[in-house]
Amino acid sequence: MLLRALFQIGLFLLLPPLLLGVVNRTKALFAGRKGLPLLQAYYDLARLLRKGAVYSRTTTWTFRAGPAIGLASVAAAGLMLAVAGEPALVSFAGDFVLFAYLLALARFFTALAALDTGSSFEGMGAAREVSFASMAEPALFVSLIVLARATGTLSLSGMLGPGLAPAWSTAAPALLLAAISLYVVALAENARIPVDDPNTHLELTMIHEVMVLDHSGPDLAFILYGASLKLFLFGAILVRVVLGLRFESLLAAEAAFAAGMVGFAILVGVTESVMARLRLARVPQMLVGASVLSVFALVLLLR
Amino acid sequence: MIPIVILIPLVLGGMAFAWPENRNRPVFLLVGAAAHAAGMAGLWLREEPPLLDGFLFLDAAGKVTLTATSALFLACAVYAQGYLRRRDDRDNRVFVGGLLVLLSALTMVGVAQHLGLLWVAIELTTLATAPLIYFNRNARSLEAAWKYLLVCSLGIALALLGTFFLALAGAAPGGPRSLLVGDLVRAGPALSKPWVRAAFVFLLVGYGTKMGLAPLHSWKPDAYGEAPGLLGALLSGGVTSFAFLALARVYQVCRAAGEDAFARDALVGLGLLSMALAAVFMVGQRDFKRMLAYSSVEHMGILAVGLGLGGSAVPGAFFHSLNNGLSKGVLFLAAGNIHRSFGSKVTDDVRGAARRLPVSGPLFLAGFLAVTGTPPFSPFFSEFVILNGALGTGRYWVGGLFLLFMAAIFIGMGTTILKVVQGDDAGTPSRPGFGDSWLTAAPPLVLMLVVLALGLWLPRSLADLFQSAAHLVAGS
Amino acid sequence: MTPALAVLAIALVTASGLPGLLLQRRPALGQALSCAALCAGSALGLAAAAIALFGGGGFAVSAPWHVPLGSLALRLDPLSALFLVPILGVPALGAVYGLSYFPQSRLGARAVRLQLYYGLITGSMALVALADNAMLFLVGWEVMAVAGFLLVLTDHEKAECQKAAFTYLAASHAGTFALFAFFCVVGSQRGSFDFAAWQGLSAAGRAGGWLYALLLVGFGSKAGLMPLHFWLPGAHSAAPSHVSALMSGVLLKTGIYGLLRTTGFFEAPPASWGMAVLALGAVSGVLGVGLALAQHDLKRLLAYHSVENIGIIAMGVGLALVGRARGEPALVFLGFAGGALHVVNHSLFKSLLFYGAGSVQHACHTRDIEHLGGLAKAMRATSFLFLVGAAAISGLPPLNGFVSEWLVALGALRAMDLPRGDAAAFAVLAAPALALIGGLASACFAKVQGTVFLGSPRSEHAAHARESPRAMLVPMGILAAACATIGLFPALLLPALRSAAAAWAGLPQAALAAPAARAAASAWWVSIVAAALLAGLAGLALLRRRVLRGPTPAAETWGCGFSAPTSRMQYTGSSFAEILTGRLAWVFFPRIRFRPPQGLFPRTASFTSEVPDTVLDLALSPALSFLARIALKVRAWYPTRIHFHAVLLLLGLVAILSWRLLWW
Amino acid sequence: MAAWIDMVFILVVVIDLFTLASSRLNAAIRAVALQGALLSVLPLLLASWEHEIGHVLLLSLGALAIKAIFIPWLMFRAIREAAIRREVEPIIGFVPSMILGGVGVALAFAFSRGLPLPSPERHAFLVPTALATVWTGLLLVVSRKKAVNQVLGFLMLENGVFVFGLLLAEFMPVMVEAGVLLDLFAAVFVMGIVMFHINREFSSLDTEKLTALKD
Repeated sequence: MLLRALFQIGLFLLLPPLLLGVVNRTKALFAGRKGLPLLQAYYDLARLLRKGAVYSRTTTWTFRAGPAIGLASVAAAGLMLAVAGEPALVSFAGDFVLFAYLLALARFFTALAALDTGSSFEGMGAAREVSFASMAEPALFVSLIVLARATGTLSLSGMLGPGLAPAWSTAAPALLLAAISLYVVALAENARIPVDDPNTHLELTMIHEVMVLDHSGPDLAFILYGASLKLFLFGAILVRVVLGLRFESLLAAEAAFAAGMVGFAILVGVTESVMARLRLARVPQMLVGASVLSVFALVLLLR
Repeated sequence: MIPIVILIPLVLGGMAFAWPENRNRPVFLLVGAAAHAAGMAGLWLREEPPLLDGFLFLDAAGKVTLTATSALFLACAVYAQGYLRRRDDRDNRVFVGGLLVLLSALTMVGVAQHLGLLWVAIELTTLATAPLIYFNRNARSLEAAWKYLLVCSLGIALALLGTFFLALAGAAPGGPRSLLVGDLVRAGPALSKPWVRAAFVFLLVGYGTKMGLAPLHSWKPDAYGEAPGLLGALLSGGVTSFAFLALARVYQVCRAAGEDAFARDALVGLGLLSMALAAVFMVGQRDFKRMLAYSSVEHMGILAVGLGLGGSAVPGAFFHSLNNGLSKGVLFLAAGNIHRSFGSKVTDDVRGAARRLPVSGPLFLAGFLAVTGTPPFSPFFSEFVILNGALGTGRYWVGGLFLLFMAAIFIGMGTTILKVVQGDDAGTPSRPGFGDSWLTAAPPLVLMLVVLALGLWLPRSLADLFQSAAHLVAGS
Repeated sequence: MTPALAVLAIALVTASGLPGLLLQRRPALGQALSCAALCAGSALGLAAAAIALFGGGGFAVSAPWHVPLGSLALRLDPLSALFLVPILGVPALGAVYGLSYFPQSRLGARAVRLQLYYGLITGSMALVALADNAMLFLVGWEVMAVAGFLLVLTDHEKAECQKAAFTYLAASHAGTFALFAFFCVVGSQRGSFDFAAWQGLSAAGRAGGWLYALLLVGFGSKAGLMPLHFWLPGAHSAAPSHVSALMSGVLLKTGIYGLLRTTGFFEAPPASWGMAVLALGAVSGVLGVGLALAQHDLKRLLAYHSVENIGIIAMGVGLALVGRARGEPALVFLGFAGGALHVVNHSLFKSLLFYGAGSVQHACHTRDIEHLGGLAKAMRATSFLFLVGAAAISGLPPLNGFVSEWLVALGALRAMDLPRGDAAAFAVLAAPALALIGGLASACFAKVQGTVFLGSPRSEHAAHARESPRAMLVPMGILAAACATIGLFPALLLPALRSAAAAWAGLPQAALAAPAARAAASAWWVSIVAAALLAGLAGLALLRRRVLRGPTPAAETWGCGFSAPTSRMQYTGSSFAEILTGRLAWVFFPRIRFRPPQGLFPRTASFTSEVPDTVLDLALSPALSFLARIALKVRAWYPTRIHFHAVLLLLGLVAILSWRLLWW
Repeated sequence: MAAWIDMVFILVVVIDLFTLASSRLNAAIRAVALQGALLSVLPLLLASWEHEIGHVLLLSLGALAIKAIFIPWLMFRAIREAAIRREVEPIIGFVPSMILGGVGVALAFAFSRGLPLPSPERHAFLVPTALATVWTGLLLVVSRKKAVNQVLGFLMLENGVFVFGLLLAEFMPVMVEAGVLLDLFAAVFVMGIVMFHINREFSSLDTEKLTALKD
């Protein structure tokens, strides 16, 4: 069983940059461009790791520690994630609370690193990131509670594990609503199109990208890798919620999961191509809407 | 022992009047107070049999009030040495003589068992106090003296009418045909009901005026506001407590005659009305001596509520009459010091008293905390016992209103007192030579320590005294 | 042995101010001696508490006290022992901090007064925790309130101090009157004022409801639950920092202790009680942190965070009460353990933050975060320790804030297991509320840490700040270390929490054994994940050092090519929080003074936003001044002529006579 | 004998009404002095002979000395110094006070029948006269502006109560009776002194000037 868990961890550490490649490739196909190679993210990481770094005069150790803490906390959150229905390395009652707060830890230190540079753009980005995230947090929490209530267990492995498929039969509407609000939260957390535009160059409109504006070299590599890990985490949860089927053999389960992840990436790419970025004032309404949806789902279950 | 305690102050008062020398006349005050205190100590040690066939007898209730007043008078006498030396510009013949006569009159009230004699003694206290209020010799204190004299005399005349009604109640064939409290209580149900009721109403109004209960309190803010701090302390700590004692004796007779149902409601009603009125008139009060007058109205209200509630609240009321005496002494003496040091008693130009008067300022604040029922000072315990009497017996409305008014008074009084005590005294009128001296600061300090000590450890003998006084008056 | 230990501890702590008073001629020695006395006293007290908590050696001793209705009864059971830990720990560290923050050698009499009241307030709080008789409890309670009042009045020249101090004293005194009523009613109902005789009170019906309302008002006003929190921001920002730390970290907890002790008397509290405290806690939490976001003054901001954390504690207590109502030992244990652990945690990191604020004020002589910035370069240790405190209060994982919030969240999740139609199941909504509070808190502390310590200095003072002396850093270091150890090894505290929960709920220890074991298992997993996090971090740091061989040149921050960036172009505190405060504007009506730039070459434009305390500035003080105006009107009408006084007297006579006739 | 007593009571009530109407201070003082003299005669007339004569004689002589001689002398001295001759318009006017006085007397007579007197024999007019005098005294204190008139009102109030006291002659010991008279004497004496100071301070005895003390 330990071997399986280690295999999952390996999958979790290696696969995410590929997801970014798939998303970019989908957007390119939609725009009629050939697009970047699928493995472009791996090349970027390798390039950045070998480059030197330039630090602003106003920064202190917080700026240098920010990216490392961000990546470490997202990786730690990954320990608890049940990939492909298999139980995770670490699973205990209430581990999804730790999961959510580890993401908050990453966000907190990234924002601090941004504020350390003392530039108005980074301050703007940090303010937006932290505000929108605090509105998204209740939606994430309630969705996970809905999963817990539907499957009757309090640990992520239990929620995303075998108990999910039968749960669809009893609480389909609630799980559907939870999946929708989880998808909205995933878009907000990973700075995808409706909330934030990853490829824009105009600092005033960015949220996540402007926070990492001043990072360079290995720090930038840590940040990019962390972002991809986070996308993978949310993808893994969504895929398990939607494709909750049971597979007897490990290989079949892994294959199905990989297909699911690619599907998720394509879905994200499609959403980015189809929609334009929301005005900043409308983002809170969208996030609060997601929270209300998930609370409604919970009420459905509790009634 | 009792005649000695009454006569010595009277004789010393006479001698003080005759004494030509203005400088060392206050010593008579000290000697009188010391003698009185020694007499009281003697009375505590040995139980005295009734004198003049029952006219003079020191019962439990009288002992409580007399002890409090004797202690307060001693502190005020020491304070007077320092105060009058500073006010040597003014002739203190009337002041010292009047105070001694007042002391003997109060003692007579304490020991009088005959209601007629009680009335005479209380009228004497009014007359002894009136000229003292006029000690500052200015238009305002004259007006205060005149109002005090007229309103109190009016009230006392009604009390005399009430006393005669009570005599009539006993004058029916087979009735006690005497105004001795003992006889009236023993006759009890034989008294004719309508006369006792009419008598209680007139006596409640008469002695209520002297106590300063709500609708009859108009003389208090003027008198306490204009009188010197020393007299304010004696009035609010001593004279009003004796009026409460007189009211308690009348209530004793009323209860014996089986008429106490109405009496208790009237007392609780008047008490709560006094507290309400004090709360309204204390908010934003700019003159801190007038504010202390309203605090005295409030505490007389608390005593009336305590007596009116009966049961376990009555010992609390007697404990509170002792606490009120001592804590009012602290407040008024400290206020006197502050008034003299700043030359004004309006909060607009009195600030930073704690800095200028290192003892009186903090004492003023500590007195405020004690009076508004903050543990560990003793008024907290007496007010809590009275509250327990109200809420314990299910009278939630009385308890609720009691607490509401206490809270409002705390806020109203707090703003004024903190304005006076806090901050620094730059820009306020400074009068050199009027700071805290030993003679003017030690007495309130000693009184405060006594209040604190009573709060921490109430001697068993005092607690039993309150219990027996309550049993005597309200038969709880 | 422990009763003597506890009484000696209280006496030593209460009298700890005396050396400073007696040795005024040699101030440094005097202050050192009083600080040593305080630390010794708290050490003794903590020893007694430890015996009670871990060794089960609590005591209940009683002696006659010649005071009406009172008796010298002391009880040290696990519940009061748990509260003794912050009550004695934080003041000891505060005294050490005060050695250099408030030196008697420089401040003379003011410092002597402060040390006297500091010892007095610690002693009275310890007395409150140990009192087993209503009168003794009330004496300790009010002495604590008055000592707090005198502490806030340390520099009473400033009008702001006077107003804040009086608001605090008036609120606590009025709140205590609710306690007077509660104690009277229950005391006479039970015939005795000893808490021992009060076990098994009935909570049924309207009477129980009224008693509970009195409890909530009395202890809620002291704990700072919304809407009774209005005195808290003023008092905490006006007092010196180590006093604010004591008031915020410990004084509020006596309110929670009172609530727990008195709800412990009732044997079957209805679920509605639990839900009420839960709702109040949630509201206090969310609005507390919302108001904190909108503050400019560093200590006012920390004060509002106390309201938020008290909200979290109240949510824990609410869940525990619901558990007792439904007879669910798991809910009782998790709710109580979360709430009680958060009491200890909050007293640790809140004191740490206030000491940090004190150091900043000590260095830069201002508390307004808009004039600070870039302090991390000069004050390296203070900024790191403040960061640890900030992360802890936002509930971020490796630290203690997360552990207690996690326990409360677990309790809320356990509420889902209640039968389907049960209204109490909606207690699960406490978990998302906690998440929202955590998110907002991390946003707020990102703002504070960023604006105060990071970026470039916004004023002269900030530019010339110097690191604070060692005596101020040592207590902060100890507190930070405590936060880290509790965060990394939460399972160690669960047995103590279990005995405290059993003492409070009146359940046998065995009843809570199962949930405690489950929670311990999960707690060990949390430690493992935290260890993994730290290991990953170390690994990444090593990777980074190995990879980053070359020189790392310093350059200007990227500003789209703008060549002359100034410190005023940085994001300020209010602009950082503007998005969230805009959302919560329907709660606290910010006062905006905005002068837009006019004309082609605009001169000066300014934008200031200031958020008044909703309850105090918009509801309470207008109402009180309105009542005062009515009183003044009534007084103006009251004529002064003597004839009116005589008529009033006669009207009184006629009124009583007619009342007499009606009565007849 | 009973006719004489009725005559005295009627005369006392007439003096009440006269004082209410008189605007000149001298006349009012003389009237109150006359009333005092009449009242001091009453104990001799009413005393039932088995009572020892000494007590009654002492009581009436004392009353005569104080009520009829000393107090009027004091009042005249106050007026002479204040150099005032006439009462300024009272608060509720002379005519209304007259009417109120009349109403009071009527009520007194009606009300006294209802009071269950323990010993009905004394005299039918005693209680109504007492109540009427008390009522007039109160009216004077409340409505008159001059300090002298207020003291006169107080005096009349005391006279009314004194009449009431006659009922209880036998069990109010002489010492207490003397005390009551002494107190009356002291009260008026102190009022005289205070009036003297008011006159010196405000150079008039008009209580309208006494309104400085406000909240």
